[in-house]
Parts: sequence; C-alpha cells; structure tokens
Amino acid sequence: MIIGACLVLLILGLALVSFIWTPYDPSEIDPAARLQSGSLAHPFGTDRFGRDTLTWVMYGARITLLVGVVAVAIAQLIGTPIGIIAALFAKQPWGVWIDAVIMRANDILLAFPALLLAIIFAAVFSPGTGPAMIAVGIAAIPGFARVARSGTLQVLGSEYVRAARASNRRVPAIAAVHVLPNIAGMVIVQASVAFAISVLAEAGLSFLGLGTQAPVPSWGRMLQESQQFLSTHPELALWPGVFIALAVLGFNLLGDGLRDRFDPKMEAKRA
Amino acid sequence: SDSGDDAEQKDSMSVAFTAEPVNLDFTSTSGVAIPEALMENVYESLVRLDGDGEIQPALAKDWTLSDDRKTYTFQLQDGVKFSNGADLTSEDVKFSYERVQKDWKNALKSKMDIVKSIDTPDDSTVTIELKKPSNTWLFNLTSLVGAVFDTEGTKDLANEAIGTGPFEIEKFTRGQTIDFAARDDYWGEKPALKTVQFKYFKDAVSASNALKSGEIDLVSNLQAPELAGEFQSDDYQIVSGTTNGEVVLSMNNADGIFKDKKAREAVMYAIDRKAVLDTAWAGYGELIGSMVPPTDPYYEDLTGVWKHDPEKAKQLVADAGIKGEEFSFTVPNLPYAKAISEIVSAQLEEVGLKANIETQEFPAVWLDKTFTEHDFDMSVINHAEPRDILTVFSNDYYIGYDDSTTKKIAEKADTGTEEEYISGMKEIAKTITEDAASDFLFLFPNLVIAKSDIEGIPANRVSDAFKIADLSWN
Amino acid sequence: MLNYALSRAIQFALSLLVASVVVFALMSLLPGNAAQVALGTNATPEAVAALEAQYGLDRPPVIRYFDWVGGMLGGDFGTSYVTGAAITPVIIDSVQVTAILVIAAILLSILIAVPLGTFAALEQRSWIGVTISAASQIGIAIPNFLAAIILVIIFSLTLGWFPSQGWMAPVEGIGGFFLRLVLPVVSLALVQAAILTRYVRSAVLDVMREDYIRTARAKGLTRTKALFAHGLRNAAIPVITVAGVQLATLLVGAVIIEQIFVLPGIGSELVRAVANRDLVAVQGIVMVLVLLVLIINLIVDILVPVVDPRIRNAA
Amino acid sequence: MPENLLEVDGLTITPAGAETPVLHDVSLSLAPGERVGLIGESGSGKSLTAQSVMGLLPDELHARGHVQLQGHHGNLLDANEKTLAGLRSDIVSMVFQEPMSALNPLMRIGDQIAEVLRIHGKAPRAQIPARVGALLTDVRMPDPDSARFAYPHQMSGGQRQRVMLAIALANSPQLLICDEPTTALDVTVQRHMLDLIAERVAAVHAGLLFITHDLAVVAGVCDRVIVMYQGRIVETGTVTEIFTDPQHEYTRGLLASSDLEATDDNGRLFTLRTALSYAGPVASPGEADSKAAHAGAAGEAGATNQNDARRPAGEVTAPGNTAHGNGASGNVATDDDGGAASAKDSVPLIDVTDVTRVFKGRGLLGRRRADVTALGGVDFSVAAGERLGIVGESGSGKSTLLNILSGLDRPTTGHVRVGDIRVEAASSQALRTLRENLQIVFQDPFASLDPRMRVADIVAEPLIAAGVDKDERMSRVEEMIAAVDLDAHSLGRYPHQFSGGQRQRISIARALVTRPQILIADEPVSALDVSVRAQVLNLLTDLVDDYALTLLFVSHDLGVVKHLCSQLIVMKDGRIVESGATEDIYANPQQEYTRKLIAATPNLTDALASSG
Ligand SMILES: Nc1ncnc2c1ncn2[C@@H]1O[C@H](COP(=O)(O)OP(=O)(O)OP(=O)(O)O)[C@@H](O)[C@H]1O
Ligand SMILES: Nc1ncnc2c1ncn2[C@@H]1O[C@H](COP(=O)(O)OP(=O)(O)OP(=O)(O)O)[C@@H](O)[C@H]1O
Ligand SMILES: [Mg+2]
Ligand SMILES: [Mg+2]
Repeated sequence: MIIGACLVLLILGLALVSFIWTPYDPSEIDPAARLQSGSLAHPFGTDRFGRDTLTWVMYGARITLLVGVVAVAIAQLIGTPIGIIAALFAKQPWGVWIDAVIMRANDILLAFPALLLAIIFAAVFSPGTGPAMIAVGIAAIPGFARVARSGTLQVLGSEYVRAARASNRRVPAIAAVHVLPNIAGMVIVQASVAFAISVLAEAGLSFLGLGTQAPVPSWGRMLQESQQFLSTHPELALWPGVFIALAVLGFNLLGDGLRDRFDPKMEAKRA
Repeated sequence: SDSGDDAEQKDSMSVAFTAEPVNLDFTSTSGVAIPEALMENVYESLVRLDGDGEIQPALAKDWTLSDDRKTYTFQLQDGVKFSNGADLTSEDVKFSYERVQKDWKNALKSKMDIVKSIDTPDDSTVTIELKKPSNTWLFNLTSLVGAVFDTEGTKDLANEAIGTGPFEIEKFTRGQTIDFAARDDYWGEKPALKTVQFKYFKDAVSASNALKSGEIDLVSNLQAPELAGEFQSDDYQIVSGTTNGEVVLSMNNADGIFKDKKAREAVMYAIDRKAVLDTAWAGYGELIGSMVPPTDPYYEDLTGVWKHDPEKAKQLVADAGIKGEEFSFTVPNLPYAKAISEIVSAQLEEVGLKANIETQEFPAVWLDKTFTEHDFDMSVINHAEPRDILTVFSNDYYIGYDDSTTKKIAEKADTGTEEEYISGMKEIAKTITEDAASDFLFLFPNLVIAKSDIEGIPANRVSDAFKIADLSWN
Repeated sequence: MLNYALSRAIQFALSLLVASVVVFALMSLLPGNAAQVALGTNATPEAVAALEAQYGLDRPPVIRYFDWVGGMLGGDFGTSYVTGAAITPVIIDSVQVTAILVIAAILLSILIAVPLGTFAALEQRSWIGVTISAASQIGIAIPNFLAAIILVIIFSLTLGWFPSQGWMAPVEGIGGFFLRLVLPVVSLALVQAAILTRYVRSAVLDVMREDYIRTARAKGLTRTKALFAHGLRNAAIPVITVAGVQLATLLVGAVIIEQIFVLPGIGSELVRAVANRDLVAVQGIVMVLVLLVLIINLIVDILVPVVDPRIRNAA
Repeated sequence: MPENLLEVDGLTITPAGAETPVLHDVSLSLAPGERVGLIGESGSGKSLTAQSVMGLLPDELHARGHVQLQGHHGNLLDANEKTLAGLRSDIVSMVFQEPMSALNPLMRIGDQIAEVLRIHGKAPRAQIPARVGALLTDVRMPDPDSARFAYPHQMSGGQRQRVMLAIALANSPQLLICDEPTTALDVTVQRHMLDLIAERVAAVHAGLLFITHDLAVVAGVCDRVIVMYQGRIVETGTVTEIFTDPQHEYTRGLLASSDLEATDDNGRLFTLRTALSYAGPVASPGEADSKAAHAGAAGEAGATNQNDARRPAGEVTAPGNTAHGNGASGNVATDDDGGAASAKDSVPLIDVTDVTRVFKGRGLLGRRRADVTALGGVDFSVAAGERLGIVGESGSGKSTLLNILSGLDRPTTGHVRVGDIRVEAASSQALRTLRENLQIVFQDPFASLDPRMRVADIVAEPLIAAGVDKDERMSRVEEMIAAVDLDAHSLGRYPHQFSGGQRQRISIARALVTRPQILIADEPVSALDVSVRAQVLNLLTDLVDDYALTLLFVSHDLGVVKHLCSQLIVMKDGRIVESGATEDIYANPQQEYTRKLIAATPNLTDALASSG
C-alpha cells in the first residue's frame, strides 16, 4: 500500500514537474547528440533525434496519467451509475427485467475487449491518444458496473437501508447517502486496478501504433521506437519499460492496499 | 522455412518483405506488393529494365520503331510457354494489352491509353500503333502494365498467377508467405534457385531477428535502417542501392498556408535534409533535390537549389505573414514517415512554422483524407512509382501543383526525340524544384541485408520487380 | 438445469444478435473504403464508384446487414472485396492459430500459477512466499510484449534455442510446430501466470480461512492435506472465472504477440483487415471474436456449477 | 489420583506483535467421562482455550504453557502439525459453532464422514459405507441412506450440525469439544442437538468440554462449570455450586442478567451492575411466575389495557390444528387482565386481516424458482398501548409481517390497517405518515447502522426524511441520545466505535426520534450478550413506558418475550398457530408446536432443577 502510493506519487510527481520544468524541450532535436548513453547532460541518454530521454519519460508520465484518468473516469462515471441503477431496479419486483437487460448489455460489452475496441476506434477516428483512452475506458465499464451492482445489492439488502426506508428516506436519498459512500471503497479499488490496466493498454496500443502518436511523448511509443536500437542502445527501451512497470506496480499495490482497507472482513475485525 | 543444411541451401532461399500482397491481382489492386512478387518472376513483359535503368529485351527478342515514331513492331521469343502449358503467341500480347484498357481496375491502366491499335501479323509478331509518339510508353511497358497474360489465364487472377516467367507460384498463404518454384520449361536462362519463399514481416525488427537466427536469408528493403548496424560482420552483406522512391514532403499548392510560394520557400530553407536523412533513416538514402532518381535518364543534381538556411526561412515566414498559426501535417503511419515527421516538425518549429501532426492510417485514411479529399497542408510520402514526376505534379493530383507550364513542356518532350525528351524532362524537374512545389527530402534507399554468401542481389530497385532469378548461393 | 441451459442459450443468441448489430454499425462508421484502398493512389472517382457498385457497397445498409447475417448463419462470412477470397477459411485458419496459442498459454499459466500461488499462500509468511508474491506483482506489471522482446533476445538471438518468429502448422512438422510455439506461448503465459498466481494465492488464502478447512484439520488432516483435499476445489471456482476472463481478453490481446512473432492469428488478421478496409473480413472476424468470448463465458458459466453443487441446484 | 484426560497448565496466549496476552495463565483439567462447561462473555477466551487443545490456534497467536492430553506424551503446544493431526479426531475432536460453513460445500455429506474414518484407518475400507450409515443413524439423521448423498447446502442448520457431530464422534474420541454448537440454531433444533450430544457422549463415554455463553444450556448438559472472564478463569465448580452460590462478581452478574424472570427492586432485569442484590434463580416455577407477573404489573402500570387485542382468530389454521381452538384460548386469555374495560370498545390501533405474502420465483430472463409463501393468511389486531410478542422459528414469516406492517413490503392479498391508514393501498404520502408513527429497531446492531455515517446523522435520518429543520433536528437528536443513556460525545463518532449494546441504543434512538406511536422491535437483543441484553431490555421497557408506545416485539426467545410482553402470537410456516395472553399460553399452551417451543427454550431454573 505504502509502496504503491509512493510509486503512484512518483509518477504523479514526474508528470506535474514536467509542466513546470524539464531538462530539455521534448521536441528539441540535436542530431549531433543522438543516441547518447546516460551522462550528466542527459542522465537517461538521448534518442535517435538527440532528444533527451529523461524529458520524454517525464512527459510520458503525463500521457500515462491522462489515459488512466480519462479511461477510469469514463468507466467509472458510466459504469458505476449503471451498476447502481441496475441494482435499484433489481430490488423492485417490476424492475427485475430492466436489471436483466442492463446486465446483459453489460455482458455484451464485455465481449469487446479493450484492444478490439481500440483497433476499431483507431480505424474510425484515426489512431491517437483520444480514441485509445476512450476504448480502454469503454472496455472497463462492465467491470465497474458489476462491482457497483453487487456492492449496491449488498448495501440495499442491509439492515441499515431497511432502517432508512423505514424512516421514510426516498430511493435517490438512499442511493446518495447510503449506497454511494458504502460502495465507494470497492469502486476506488476497481479504479486503481483499472488504472493499472489502462497503463498497460496504452503501452500496448502505442506499441501497435494505435495509441499516442507523434510528436507526443509516451512510454509505449518510446518502447516501440526503441526496438530497433535494442542491441545497440538498450537503455532506450529500459527507461520506458521500467516506468511502465513501476506505474502498473504502483497502481496494483495501491489497489491491493485499498482492498484490504475496504474489505468488509477487515472492517469487522477492526471494529 | 528452415534454413536446413548446406546442400539444401544451394537451391532454396527465404526472402523477407514488408508490404504483403492482399491478393495476386495487380490488375485490380494497386500497391507495390503484388508486382514486387510477380513481375519478372511469374509475369514478364515484352521489355524489361536493367539495374542501370536501361530498357532490355524480354519476351520481345527485338523491336523496331516506325519513322513517325508511332508504330512499334515486336518479335517474340521462341518457345515461350506459360506455366499452364500454353504457348506464348502474339494473340496473348494483344489480349493482355487490350485487357489493360478494358478490364483493369488499377489506375495505372492509363499508361495504355495512348495505344491506338494492336495487330498480330503472325504468331510471333506484334504491331502496336500509338495515337501519338511517346518516349515514355516503351518504358512504361517495363512496368506491370506490360505484363503478358495467357488468353486463358485471367479467370482467377486474385489467387492464380499464370505467366511466362522463370518461376511459378506453388503456394500463396495470404499475409504470410509466397512459395515460388522454378519452372523446368522456362524459355530463358534457368535460375540458380529451385525454390524461393517470400515471407512477409510487418515489423522490421521481426524480420531482422529472423535473419539473425537464420530463419530467413535476405531482408529486402529493411524498414528500420538503424538495425543495419547489427549486421556489420562477415556473415552478412549490407547492400544499399537506389529505388524509384522519392520521399516527398508534399505541400498543398492549391490551398491553405502553402498556397503562398513564400511559405513553401520558407519550408525549403528550414529543412536540413542531411539531418533528416541521418536521424530518420540512419543516413541510408541519397539527397536528390528533385523528383528524379539518379537512375532516370534525365537525372540532374538539384540538391543545391535550396540550401538549409533557417534565417532566410524565418524571414520568408515573416514575409508570408505567418504568425505561428498551425497547419495540418498529415502523416501516414509508416515507419519512415513517422520518423521524418518528428524531425521535420521540429525543424519547422525553429523557423516559426507550427505543424499540427495528424497520423493517418495508411493506406485507408491517408488515401481518403489527404490524397482524395486534399484535406491537408503538408504531408510526407514516398512516391515509389517509376518516372512519376508528371503524375505527381499535375494539376489534379493531391499536391495541386499548377502544371500549366510543365504540361506543355512535357507534351513536347514525350513526342520529341530521345534528346528532346531528356532535356524537356530536365527542365520540368528543375521548374518544379524551383517552384518549391514540394520538398524532395531524399531518395528512399534499397537497403538489403543478406547472408554474405548470396550473389545477384539487385542493388538498385529501378523497376516494380524483385527479380529472384538472379539470386544464387555462392 | 435444463431450464437454466435453455435460458442461457436464449441469452447467448440474443447477445450475438445485439453484437452483430453493433459490429455492423461500427463498420459503417469506418472512414475510407475498400474500393478506394484497392485502387490506390491513381484512382479516379468514377473507377471508385464502379468498384463500389461491384462490391455491392451501394446497397442500403439494412439489406447488407441481413445478407451478412444470413450468410453467417449458414457458416459463410462472405467474400472479401480486397482479397477476392472467401473469408470463412481465413477465419478458421487464423482462429486455430490464436486458439492454440492462447489455450496453450492459459494452460501453461495455470500449470505455473496453481502450484506457485498455492505454495505462496501456504508459505504466506516465509521468504519464499513473499518472494513469489513480489515476483507475481512485478510480473503483472510487465507488458507481455516486453517479455516477448526479452525472451527473443535471450532464447532466440543469443542462445539460438528457438526460432524468433513464424508459424508452422502441425501437419507440416510437429517438431517445428512446437519449436515455434515455445516463445510466443511462454511470453503470453509468463504474464498471465503472474496475474493468475495472485488470484490463486488470494483464493487459497481465503479458502484456508474457511471453517471447513478447520473442520478438515479437526478430522486429523494436516493443514496442507486439508488444503489439497478440500481447499483447492473450492479455490478453483474464482480461479476458473478469472482464467475465463483472461482467455477472453487474450484472444484479442495476443495480437501484439502475434505481430512480434509474425503469427497468422486472428488478431493479426483483424489488424490487416482493418488496414485494408476489408469490411467483410473485419465484420466476420469481430463477430467470431465476440462469439468466442461469449462461448468462453458460457463455458465458465457451465463449468462453475459443475464444480459447485450449490449453484448447480439453484440453477 | 487417576490420570486426567486433559490437563491445561498456565496457558497464556499472546497475539503476534501485541504486548498483553488475550489468554492469561489458564489452567484446567478434565477427567475421563467428565462433562465440563466453559462459560463466559464473548471474547473471554473460550474458543482460544479449545483451539489450543485441538492445536488449531491461528498462526498469529503465540501460546505458552502446557497442554497434556491422555495418550500423548509431551506438550501439545510444542507438537508439530503431523503429530497433532494424528491426535485430532482420534483422541480429541470438536464440533464448531457455525453449522453453515463448517462443512465443505462441494463434497457430499457421506464422503465427508467417510473421510474421517479413512484418515485414521479405524474402519476397514469395505466397512466404511456401513459405518457412515450407522453414524448418521446415531445422530438421528432423518433418512440416513439418502442423506449421505446430499450436499451441505441441501441440509438445514440442525442437520448439518448433526453431520458435524457424526464426524466428531466417528472415531470415538476420548474428548469431545463443542464450541457453542447450537447458537446458530432454532430453539427447538437446539434442544434436540443438546440432548443428542449428551446422549452420544454418554454412549461412547467421552469427556466433554462444552463451550457456551448460555447458562441454561450448561446447566442442562454439564457436571462442572468453568467461568472465564477477560481471558482468565475466574471460577470453577459444579453446576449447582456455581449457579446457587457464585463466588465471583462476574459469575453472579452473568447469572443475574440471564435470569429473565428475576427483577430488581425497580422491576428491572438485573444487569452486571445491579447483580449484587440478585438472590439466585428460584427453584419453584410457580414462584417465579408470580414474581414475573408481579414485576410486569409494577413495571407496566397503565399499559395493561390490551383486552381487545385478541379478536377471535377464526381463520387461523395450522396443519393438523383446529382453528377454533386458538380463538377460544385467546378469549380466555383476555379475561384475566383486569382493569382493561376502558379500552374494550375502542378500535384497535393495528388491524391485520387475512394477509398473505407470496414471493414469486424470478421471471423473464432471471432464473425461475418455486414460489415461497412467507405468510399464509394472518389475522390479528393490536390495541393502542399493547405489548405484543411475536414468536416463531426462523423462516416462519415474522420479518415479512413486520415489513408489511411498516409498508416496506406489500401483502399479496389481505388488508392491513394502522391507525387510519390502509397500508396495503397507501399512497406514498400516507406511507410517509405511517412511517413517522411506526418505527423499527432491527435485530443486528452491527448491520442496522450505516458504518460510514456519524451517530448524529444516523439518528437524524428519520427527521431529515420528515423535513424537520436543522436546529430542531439537532436538539431532538441530542435529547434522544440522552434518553438512551449515551453521552453527547457519541454524536460525532462512527458505529464501529461502539459496543453492541451501545449500538442497539443508537438504533433505538433513531427509531424513537420521530416520536412514533408504534415501535416494532425485530429481534433486537438476539445478537447481544446476556449481560448487555438485560440493559437493552430494561431501556426498552422504560422508553415504552415513557413514550406510551405500542410495542410489537419479535423474537425466537420465549424467555425475552415472556418478560416483556403481555400478549403473544406464535407463528409457524407463515401462519398464526396460537395467540393470547403470554401468561396463559405459557401456563397452558394449546398447540403441540407451542408446547415444543416452550419446552425447548433453555431455562436455567428448570435445568438446575433437573440436574440438581
Ligand atoms: N487471531 C487472533 N488474533 C488476535 N486476537 C485474537 C485472535 N483470535 C481471537 N483473538 C482475541 O482473543 C480474545 C478471545 O477470543 P475467543 O475467540 O477465544 O473468545 P470467545 O470467548 O470464544 O468469544 P465468543 O463467545 O464471541 O466466541 C478476543 O478478545 C479476541 O479478540
Ligand atoms: N424477498 C424474498 N424473496 C423470496 N423469499 C423471501 C423473501 N423474504 C423472505 N422470504 C422467505 O419467506 C419466508 C419467511 O421469511 P421471514 O424473513 O419473514 O422469516 P422470519 O420469521 O423473520 O425468520 P428469521 O427468524 O430467520 O428472521 C422464508 O422462507 C424466506 O425464505
Ligand atoms: Mg518516383
Ligand atoms: Mg468463541
């Protein structure tokens, strides 16, 4: 948890600092200084255009976070309400079929993995960060919907919701006051896991050429372009690889930690 | 396929390519992939180009041109058989060339528009009359439009290729491989290799890995030139020749920011082509300065016309009234184009030209948006067809070059004598370059990496074909 | 159970139907068209229009949709405009490749993950257990294409043990088939195994906390034996679900591996079809992928009750 | 001195990383054939003691001391898992508390029993099926031949617990440990289990270590009692010694507060605090009854006008039951409540007429299930100010009934009137009015409070719904919190920072904050420890008086109902099988079911009487 949070903060820090300061301009080309190894001037070395790798890693953190934030936001803002609404309907005798329809639609969406959507989206909207993160986000909707639905069902079945209903609280109020805060934990856990997945997805898509495009720096792109230098300048692949791994690791560990924290079993134990 | 032991290696070879043929029918599908595999290997034309760009006899052992320079009379080779067993006759030639005019879908068919009539006085003689004299027509015959089909051999062109060439296709696994087998009944000199496999690699790294681990023997036109460095040893040979591909930083002459010649000139001064070549393509390739490769008869070194001069560029930018507005730079998602776009946009930015890079899927989206709808300000593409200067810089092509001057020169040149033709074409090339119609970044190299004991590798790729009959093991 | 099977079958068919509409609609959004791509840089608008007409692209979408669905029901995915060949055999061939690749990878990852995850759970506190957990966390964080690149460099380019790419059908040579399969399968399996190890470990940990394990120990089984006799089958239930999801994502997710190893799988076929605007092929491939994912979900849904009598009876 | 079966000496258990032990210096011994009860409040270390003997302590706990078992030389605490495995079930075995989760859900019952036989190789392979059959018969499993092929989820809690017992007894161990084996079971089922355990233990002449917090149960099963409190043994002795002459303050408190028939000078149940004046259980049932009656009269002055509560319940039918008998008993019951004439002709506050509730199996895309008839024609009425107890085994429809009364659920057929609101047809506006006047206290003090809300918000929730403005809300919440004896600091805290009893107070405060006329309590104390139970019951009694509430009290614990309620409804399978004044039904139950229910309810007095 702590390690995870630190890693996430590191990535976040890199991205934030890149707005204020980077060692070089990311598009600053210096053919004379191309393909250098780590040095004082370029701690992580330079790429084939003589651009500073450290600068690129810092800028890449932005894209990684952007993709993660947008994808997770899409998935969460659509998936969570869908799950809650489905669960609310499931609790009404006349609404069971609405729940069934929503969840089946959700299952169908599940049949379109992120990569499939991304390939199609890249073709429809031309490849880029935008379509990639939308695809990743849409593909993550079912996960959120499921978590939100099962969490909501659990909350709705609880005695305290029965108590709230007995105290005349209306459904929207119950959803806002009881359901949301109580499923927030699970949704946050899901979000951090989805974040980790989206980092990997962005890298994979950029690697396929379906993600972030030139001239925007991204770790996936760096990795892709470093391929032809693997045997001559492996550090070109090393840095983006390491940072992708760190970001994924960070969000996964954070998710694990949050899961432990929000785990009802743990809660009972702490009580 | 497996490289196997030495004895086996003597007559088989596995060759890596990048662009894969979606089918075997170049009469209805465009692109370099199909002719690359089939021309001169399976299909042959009456004439062919040699490595120096000279026209040489092929199915026609001889030909004559009438005095009015309008009628060609070809004498066919004897004993030529198609791979389906049929004999080559003059009827086949007539059938094939008329079919270009009638049935071809490939837009290159227009190269046969000039043909007025085809006669077959006897089985081995073909007489072709042109509407007007043309210096380019015979040259065009060396390309795929010249391919000769059997009258019975065009039923399923997409899947079955029947030609007169030294090889026939044994197996076509779409998207992966083409297996060629040498024909016993080939009319000409027998190729050294019995079987050749073309293997298609989207990814240059995979191809280079395959070469390193011995799974293939030769990589034709490596699309990641940085990898060539890994093969600098006695086990491999690196052959870097020329192609017909001019990498053009094309500008929209008809519309937008680059309608203004000053803006185009600014680009010409802003670009350091040597740096582009060195960083984007590892220095492989040749600076040309015009739309003409050195292998063309009318080549002239125009690299000195526009010298790298950022200060002049900045001045021109100011003169053109450009104040940092973004222009659209549509980049096909091809390795060379993407790499070039990164350095070019950086160089342009230095002189105050801000490119908004939009990567477009190639071919689908680029063809649609940039090429057909002309929705672009700047783009970059390798124009790979031979002698395409007049096509690319014609009025209705995507660049929108005003061809009112060059068109007249071209007409005269084509109908004139050989010398007139060459001088005319030189003039055209120079005019276009001086007009700053587009920036000719460099000539795309033909970068071949092969095991060191392979001989007959065509250094220059001046025609559509990759001729495998020349290849052999040492 | 019969009722359950029936309702599952209906759901399955409905899902497919909806998916087919979605896929068809998505395809009509694709910019650029097959006729244009086929004709290339020298096309004239008339030629493009003529070719469109020949392909039938000028017919109303509804008609094209029903044509397409009708064909698929008969097992015919249509003929590609671009390649001029029937789609069905292409799909069958490429699905085989991907299926072999992906199933082998999942099996291998299960073979790795189940013992490793179980061991990590049993030895939760020992340094081996902690190491396994840490390694699986790191494994999850490594993109599979990076693993593939590294494996190629080590085992193909340096050691020369395996080919770096390519595919050989089993009929062409069983040895070559396996040799070529090793690296792609391992690169997929390693990362999957890392993910699965984590799930197995947590499932086993959960199970070990269960009362019936305590009961089993009270019966006189040691902790380990109790886990094997009672725990693993229970732990299998969440693991089956996860493996199903992994299998489904890998079907498309393997495309990067297919590209790196130049394997003629369904993912590569899809990328190629999209690039060539081979709509008929794209539609067919996407439908097949959706179908496969739905089938995998169905199998998981059926497998879980087989293992778990509670669900079996509820159904 | 004969060697003891079990000898525990100085057992001290400390959680990893903690300073203070959770179990301090526990020593006890158990002779062959002896039956020892281990009692104490929740968390006092009973289970840990038992787990140490089984060698099943959680890894994160460190045990010191000495545990010696007959047939094994050396300290069990030092033995490795393999040695322990050899002892478990062979020499010592255990029945656990939770029958629902103690069996492997994926394995047939028969196989799970056979496994224990196989492990220790006591029976030759070929004889295992026969032995399994015999064991199932021994534990009185109905239809033992088909039961062995059943999966755990296909069995009721009681049946599963029988399987557990069969497993525990399979290898005829010398020592059987039962860790609260019946707390999850219905009273009637509990009774059976207890009898069975006693019988089987006697049959194989095993020692028994019986853990419970229910004194009555211990009194019925054991010879000797060990009392634990806060991780220490505070007292041991024979059942009679402990229950008649408890030495330790805690034991006395426990005894006092579990006696629902004894009250202090204020007519309140004894709690740990007031236990000093407790005189011990009264041996004569008659005396106890009169005492309770007296207490009721003293405590509920003015609340005894419940005559009209029991209309003849003509429609009540129960299987094998003559419907009209109930009505008769009901009428008889009303008569002996004197001084109730004033309310005789007033309209009852609550009127329930022929209410049924059928839960449909899911339709359309969901899975089909058989319909469940949760309520099958229920009639009764409640007069204002009455205290009605509703008892019945689990699943008899009690909660469903309450949901319908409070408008949380609608009846399938029938009419419900509360005040002048027709609940089954009420508009949402009417329902709101209803719920302001009718509030519920739920069973589980842990589950009925939103863990993520502060106490102030929890208690204020009904007021927010009623549209009460902020200032008044605050003052009423504070008032209510004071009324349930919580201090004002509590308002800013979260539920998990309170004990079970305190949480139930919060939940009572929430229920009463709108000043309802009717309070429904759905098993409000069944999740609480006995000592806490007494406190909450006392509080409820006070509040019902202070606020002049009409009380509907649901419970499966007849003792509690008897203490609190003057009227009683007995439910079974969604029907009322008997109704009337509590005293009458107790004294003279008309239905077999009611009789069983009464008989099965553990009663300390009776247990002592029978054991003594
Ligand atoms: N694994 C553990 N780690 C830390 N503390 C524990 C653990 N298990 C039990 N305890 C603590 O030990 C004490 C005794 O627990 P134990 O389970 O023996 O109580 P008990 O008397 O059986 O209670 P109950 O009647 O609720 O079952 C409690 O305070 C509990 O919190
Ligand atoms: N929402 C529901 N859907 C289907 N069946 C239900 C539902 N609620 C209750 N039941 C069924 O109705 C019957 C009566 O349930 P109810 O909760 O009223 O019993 P209870 O007497 O309160 O039991 P307990 O003492 O366990 O609380 C049970 O068989 C239960 O399974
Ligand atoms: Mg050219
Ligand atoms: Mg306990």
